[in-house]
Amino acid sequence: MNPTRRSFLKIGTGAAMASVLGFDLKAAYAESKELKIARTTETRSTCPYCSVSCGVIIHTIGDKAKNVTPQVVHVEGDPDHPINRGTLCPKGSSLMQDIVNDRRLLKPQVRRPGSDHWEDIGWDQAYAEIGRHIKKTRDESFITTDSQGITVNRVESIAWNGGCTDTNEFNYLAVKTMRSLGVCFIENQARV
Amino acid sequence: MTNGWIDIKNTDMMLIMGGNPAENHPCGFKWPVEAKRERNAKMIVVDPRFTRTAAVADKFLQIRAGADIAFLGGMINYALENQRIAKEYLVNYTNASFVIKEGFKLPDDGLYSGYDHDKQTYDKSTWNYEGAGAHQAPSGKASQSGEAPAPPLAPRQAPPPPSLPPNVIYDTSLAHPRCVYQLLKQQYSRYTPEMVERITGIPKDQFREAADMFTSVRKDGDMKKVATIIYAVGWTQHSFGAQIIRAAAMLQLLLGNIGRAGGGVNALRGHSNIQGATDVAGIFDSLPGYLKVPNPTDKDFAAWMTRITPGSSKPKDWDSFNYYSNTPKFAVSFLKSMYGDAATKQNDWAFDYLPKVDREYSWVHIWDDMYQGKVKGVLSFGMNSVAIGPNSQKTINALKKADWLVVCEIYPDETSEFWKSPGISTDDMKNIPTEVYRLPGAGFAEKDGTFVNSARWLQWKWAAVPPPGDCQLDQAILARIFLKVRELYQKEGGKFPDPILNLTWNHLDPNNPSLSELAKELNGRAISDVTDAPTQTTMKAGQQLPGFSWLRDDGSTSCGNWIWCGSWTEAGALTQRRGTDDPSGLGIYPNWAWSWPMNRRVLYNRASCDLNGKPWDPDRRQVWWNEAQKKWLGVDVPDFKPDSAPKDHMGPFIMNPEGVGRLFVPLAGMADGPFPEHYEPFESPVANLFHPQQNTNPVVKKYTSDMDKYGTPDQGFTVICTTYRLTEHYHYWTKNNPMNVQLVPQMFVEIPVELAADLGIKGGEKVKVSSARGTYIAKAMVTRRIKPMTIDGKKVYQIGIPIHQGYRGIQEDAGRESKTLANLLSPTVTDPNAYTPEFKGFLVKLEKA
Amino acid sequence: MSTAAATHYVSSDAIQRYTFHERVMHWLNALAYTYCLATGLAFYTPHLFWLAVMLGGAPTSRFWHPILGIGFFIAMIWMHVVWRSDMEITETDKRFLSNVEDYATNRDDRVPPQEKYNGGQKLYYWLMYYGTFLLLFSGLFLWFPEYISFSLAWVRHLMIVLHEVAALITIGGFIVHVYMSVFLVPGSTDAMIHGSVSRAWARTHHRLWYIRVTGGDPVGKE
Amino acid sequence: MSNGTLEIKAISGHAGPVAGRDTSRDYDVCKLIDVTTCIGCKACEVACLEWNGYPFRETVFDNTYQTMPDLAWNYYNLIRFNEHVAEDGTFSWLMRKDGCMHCADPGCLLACPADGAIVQYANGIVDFNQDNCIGCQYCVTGCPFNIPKFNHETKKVHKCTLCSDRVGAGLEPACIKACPTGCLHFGSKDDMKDLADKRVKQLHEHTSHKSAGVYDPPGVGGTHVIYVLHDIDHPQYYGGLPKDPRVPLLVRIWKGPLKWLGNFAIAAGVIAAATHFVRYGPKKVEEPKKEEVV
Repeated sequence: MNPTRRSFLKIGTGAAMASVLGFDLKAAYAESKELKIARTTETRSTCPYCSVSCGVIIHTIGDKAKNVTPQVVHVEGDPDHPINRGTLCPKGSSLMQDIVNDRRLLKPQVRRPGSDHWEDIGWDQAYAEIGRHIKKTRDESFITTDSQGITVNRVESIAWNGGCTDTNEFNYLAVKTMRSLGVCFIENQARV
Repeated sequence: MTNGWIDIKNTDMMLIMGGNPAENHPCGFKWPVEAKRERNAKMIVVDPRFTRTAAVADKFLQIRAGADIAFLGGMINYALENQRIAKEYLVNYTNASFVIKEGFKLPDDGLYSGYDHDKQTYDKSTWNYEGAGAHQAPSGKASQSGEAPAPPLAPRQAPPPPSLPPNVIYDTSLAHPRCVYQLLKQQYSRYTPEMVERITGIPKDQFREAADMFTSVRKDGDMKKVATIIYAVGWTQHSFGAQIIRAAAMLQLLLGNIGRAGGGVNALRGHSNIQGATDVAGIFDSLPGYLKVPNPTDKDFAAWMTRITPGSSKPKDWDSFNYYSNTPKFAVSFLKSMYGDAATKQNDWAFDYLPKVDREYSWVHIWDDMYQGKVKGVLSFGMNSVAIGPNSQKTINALKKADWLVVCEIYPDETSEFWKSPGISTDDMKNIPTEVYRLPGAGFAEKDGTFVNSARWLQWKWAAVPPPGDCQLDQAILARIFLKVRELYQKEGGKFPDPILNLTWNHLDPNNPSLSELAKELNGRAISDVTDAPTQTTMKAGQQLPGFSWLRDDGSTSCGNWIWCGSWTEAGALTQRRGTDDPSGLGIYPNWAWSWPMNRRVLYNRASCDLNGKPWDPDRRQVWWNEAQKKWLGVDVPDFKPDSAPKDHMGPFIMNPEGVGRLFVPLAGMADGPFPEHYEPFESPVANLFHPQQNTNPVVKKYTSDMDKYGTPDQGFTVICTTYRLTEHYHYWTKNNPMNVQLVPQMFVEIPVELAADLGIKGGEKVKVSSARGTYIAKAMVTRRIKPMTIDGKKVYQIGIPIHQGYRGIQEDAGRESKTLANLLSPTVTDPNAYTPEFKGFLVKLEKA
Repeated sequence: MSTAAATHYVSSDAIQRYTFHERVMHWLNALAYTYCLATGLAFYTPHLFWLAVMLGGAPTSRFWHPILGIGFFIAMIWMHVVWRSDMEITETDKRFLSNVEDYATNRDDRVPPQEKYNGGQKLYYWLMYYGTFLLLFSGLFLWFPEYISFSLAWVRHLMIVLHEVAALITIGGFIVHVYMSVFLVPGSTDAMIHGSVSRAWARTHHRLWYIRVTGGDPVGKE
Repeated sequence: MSNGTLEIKAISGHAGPVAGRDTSRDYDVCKLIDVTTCIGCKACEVACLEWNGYPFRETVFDNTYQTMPDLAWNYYNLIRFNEHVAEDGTFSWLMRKDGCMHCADPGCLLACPADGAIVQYANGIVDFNQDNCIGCQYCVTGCPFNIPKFNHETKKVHKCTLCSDRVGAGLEPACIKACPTGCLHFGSKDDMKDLADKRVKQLHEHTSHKSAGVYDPPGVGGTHVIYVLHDIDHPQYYGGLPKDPRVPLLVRIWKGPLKWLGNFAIAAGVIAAATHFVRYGPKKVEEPKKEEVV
């Protein structure tokens, strides 16, 4: 995959001698470097950065055969997309470096109160502790009625901050879960 | 955006202001360039800096940050003075002819009628139309415009707010001294070119040239040409941001540019899915589809509906669709989607399950409340709270007081590591009790689902690779957290567990809800058979609904977000469509993905036709009235009642109770006035030239903790600072991407050559920028792209800071950055309408570091 | 002078013309020059590019050419230290040069007697000596062109031409040198290999030197 | 495995004609850079790096938006940013994508001594083949645009290939595809000239850029990368674009008359020596009489 060199046909030095006198009437061709995306699997996605929502094609190695873990080898604009028509900005063009990035967080971690370092934590343990935190905070500060005695059923001690790249479906899940908990502080990148 | 990205190619004239699309939306910017290339369209750029956008503009004006309303007011004045207006459009499609109540006062002294100095709010009862005959309380009350953000919530115990009159007095000759048009003229007659120059720093000749150029589309009453206004957070992020956008919308209404191909007021949103997040109510003050949240004055579901469902308010001879009159259908369907069988007519559709809010819970308030010890826990999913909000140090100090913080991220970020932010020693950490969970989520390429772009397109994307390492899908993480909480409430009981226990959770894998299941739920389905009366077609129970006209308020339908109803129908996911045909050539692409509402690509497109339903410009016809078929046809989906004949005079702005566009925003529409008025930024080096005694927005939101400091020129903060993004970087994300870091390796401060000379600063040297709140250190970029300005005879300097520095990133970790955040400088002051902080135009001082 | 020389190719009357040291010096110089010549010619004209291929490939040739060039320069300096005094142009040389036509047409009897090196040899020496400096100077620019800013591109252009002109001039000399030493003056190559020449050879070609080293010229006395 | 082939028109350091040259039809490709619509976003820079898979370079802030001062062996194209103040005080921020111009008469190819290290395809692309490159950098000397860059590690010279691998497979170059504003355009040379001329006409008629023009310098036989500039009279404002680029005269002399003169002189020298030998033969040693030997 992805050889960086081209192989030139019949223009090596040996052959050069033969053609000194122009004997060879067959046109000389150079074989171009292998197209690195010739046999990759293409997945259509949307750039996660700005709101133009450029269509991108993520090229992964392998043909989706069962024994292959797809690896991203290239990201390019989707020429069919009516808005970006294959173009991408410098951020979109470098999306591969975002997908394959050695700075990615790879395991759950916790910073204990007063601690000066991260500790690894299992997912189940993390969920159990977070669930407990939420319930405790909610139960401690749940406001059933306000000072006028009107039912308000709200929680003012928990906040939700949603990100700019959360999908609609995820955001809906957040709205569902947070509103059902009674959370009032539901905010998002959309505000700032 | 009222229009769309591609639609910009149809324009003849562009005003790009409060935004830098070449920098921040390069791929969308191809369409403005296309308009220049293909139509010889003109581009006017107004910005505090000579930007990348300005580099390809026909005209560039350097404005003082925060003087936008003065500029736009001057434009409105110029259009009125020179009769560069769309008369027929103005009279029939806007409220120009509506007569305003007696007692309404324009802000010659900086205040509209009804100001309460103690509470710093307005009594808006005079901000209303004059009704004919006695006021009858209609079923609905005041509403907001489609574009404007939600109003502040009604104060508790206030008497029921005044409502719009159902029958409005109007004068189509526009001569009535209290009609909107005359008030508008009066208001903006003060915004003369001389005044514009004194406030904005734009020489009046340059201003006149630009105003002449922009309004030239209506030269001699011609209606064929179209102008567009393109903006972004350069407008929003002011303590009067919503009013700047209002001013632009008014200018466009005056020129008859809204609803038309190549026209509109186009907000370029800065992120991939904040439009979607707003649509689905990832913000405190609305429920999905811009339904207003219930407050404690709503004693039951019916009261809530009465309050938020507007009645039409119009001249009696006109018609108004008033689409929000369907609000109860949307609300019931939403509650059915939330609580399913647990939401019944008997229990008021589980109305009590919804938290009732009566105050502001916006972004800056989160941290203010947390700083005061009230907010104890935060869930931050894909959101770098410390870096993104204003006054970062306050956010950090607030987090120190929280009990717990859950961060779901893909990179180590400033928020999850607030407890070891610069300046905190290991000893200090011992006193930070916050328990922080950092959960590795999935990147965009690892997830499917939809984003909504600025043009309101919902586009599905497919997952290309599995998440690496132990990372989990974000939806799985949230589901597991929620199910754990639910399990605890099931086992142990607790405070009001009902909504938690009854929340619908119909997923094949409850621990990992598929996004397609959620997408279908958002679209909505029939719970029992539903029949559409006019067509006598029936959707069977369980079927996906084809559109929001099918929604019912009797519990027979469920729908997560009514404006997205129609996106995933029985025909499948329309958001996945990839049709590349554009038969009209206008860039509509009706079969590509799906646009809300109901696949309409240009909002209010009825306004693209004259009173008789004929397109203003036959070459760019979008919709038109077909007399033979007695209906509206078009290359786009008509954003209108399809069978409303032109003679009925139904207004094109169907989301407004008036049916027409609002030059004057009545009642609670805006917190700070029916017309925009120039106020100075909260921190400004000069006094307000119109009314020095009322310098800033009278209802501005500011904060009072010891972390909320504001600077004045007297304290040495004399330089105006504005913050922005670079095209090579994306917020605090790409500092983890070596490719982007290579393009712009270090953050900088853009400084005018003259200021640098004054201070002896050379390009590449480190400089320190300080505000009343903090300091920022980066290298100086000395440039001619920002010139010193003369504001009312006084020399004023502006500098600019790209925001991409943090304390975790490739360069930060390598010690090549000073690890200061631009938002250490920005003030906790917000717009009273949209609650957006004033990141643009605050005061700093500059020195060598 | 006798038995030891018996194993020698040269007749027993041989006299030493070049010391071992001088011969090593000459051949190192020749080797470096020849390598640079061959590879240089390969870079100079496509018709001789095969030279570089035969010498291990063109990239290799490009790598060694400047290094051997430095070697050539060092050898030349060495040679200069050793031979400089022998190479000073004298009245004798001028006379030789004015009669060079006779020399070239093998009418050697008309050529005045010469020292150890005749005027032509000395000229070749100085040609190569100064040529070496020119080649080194211009060659350095060709070696590291990336350090010459684009605004000074003319320097690169000039240096290439200078290098080639200098090389061509030395090649001219070199052709004459090789021709004469290998073909025209038998015994010359032997001399540079074995170090000695016959008395007759010395007497014929470098009579003044011959007289000097033998202490007289019994044969030549008329 | 390869996906495409391109016909060769000229080969560097090659004795004799290129085999089969001009025996088949092809069309000239061309990259049009409309500087008047460039926003300096650097998408082209990134697309190029991504396509070629080059490693990241450490750059430093240098009081400019420009990524680095100059092109590099693994950085084929670079937007040059220039703040320009005209005589009348009008300010403009000029951004120009710098990179190989793919000259019709390429100085690099002319200067290159290595057989097959530089190849000009029939479609106009001038491509370096590092397998054959000897690292002499004569191409650097021959180039009037300061484009080829040397890799000290590998001793090879690199420059923009106009994505010959993509073009050979029927795709457009990576930078062209990425360019958000359409400032970059790709097609046949005729079409691009046409497009450029139309754009210039439009700039003359509808904008203040009355000196706009097409940059397709005849001094190098025209180029397969052409610019539309706001000010064709002052290409030097755009980060040192030469006004009238030519293959340097000395390079032409060197590769033309000097080469043939030298070849001739060397051959003549050898022949002259041989002729001399035939005519005069070796010099005779005057054998002394035996008794005279000491």
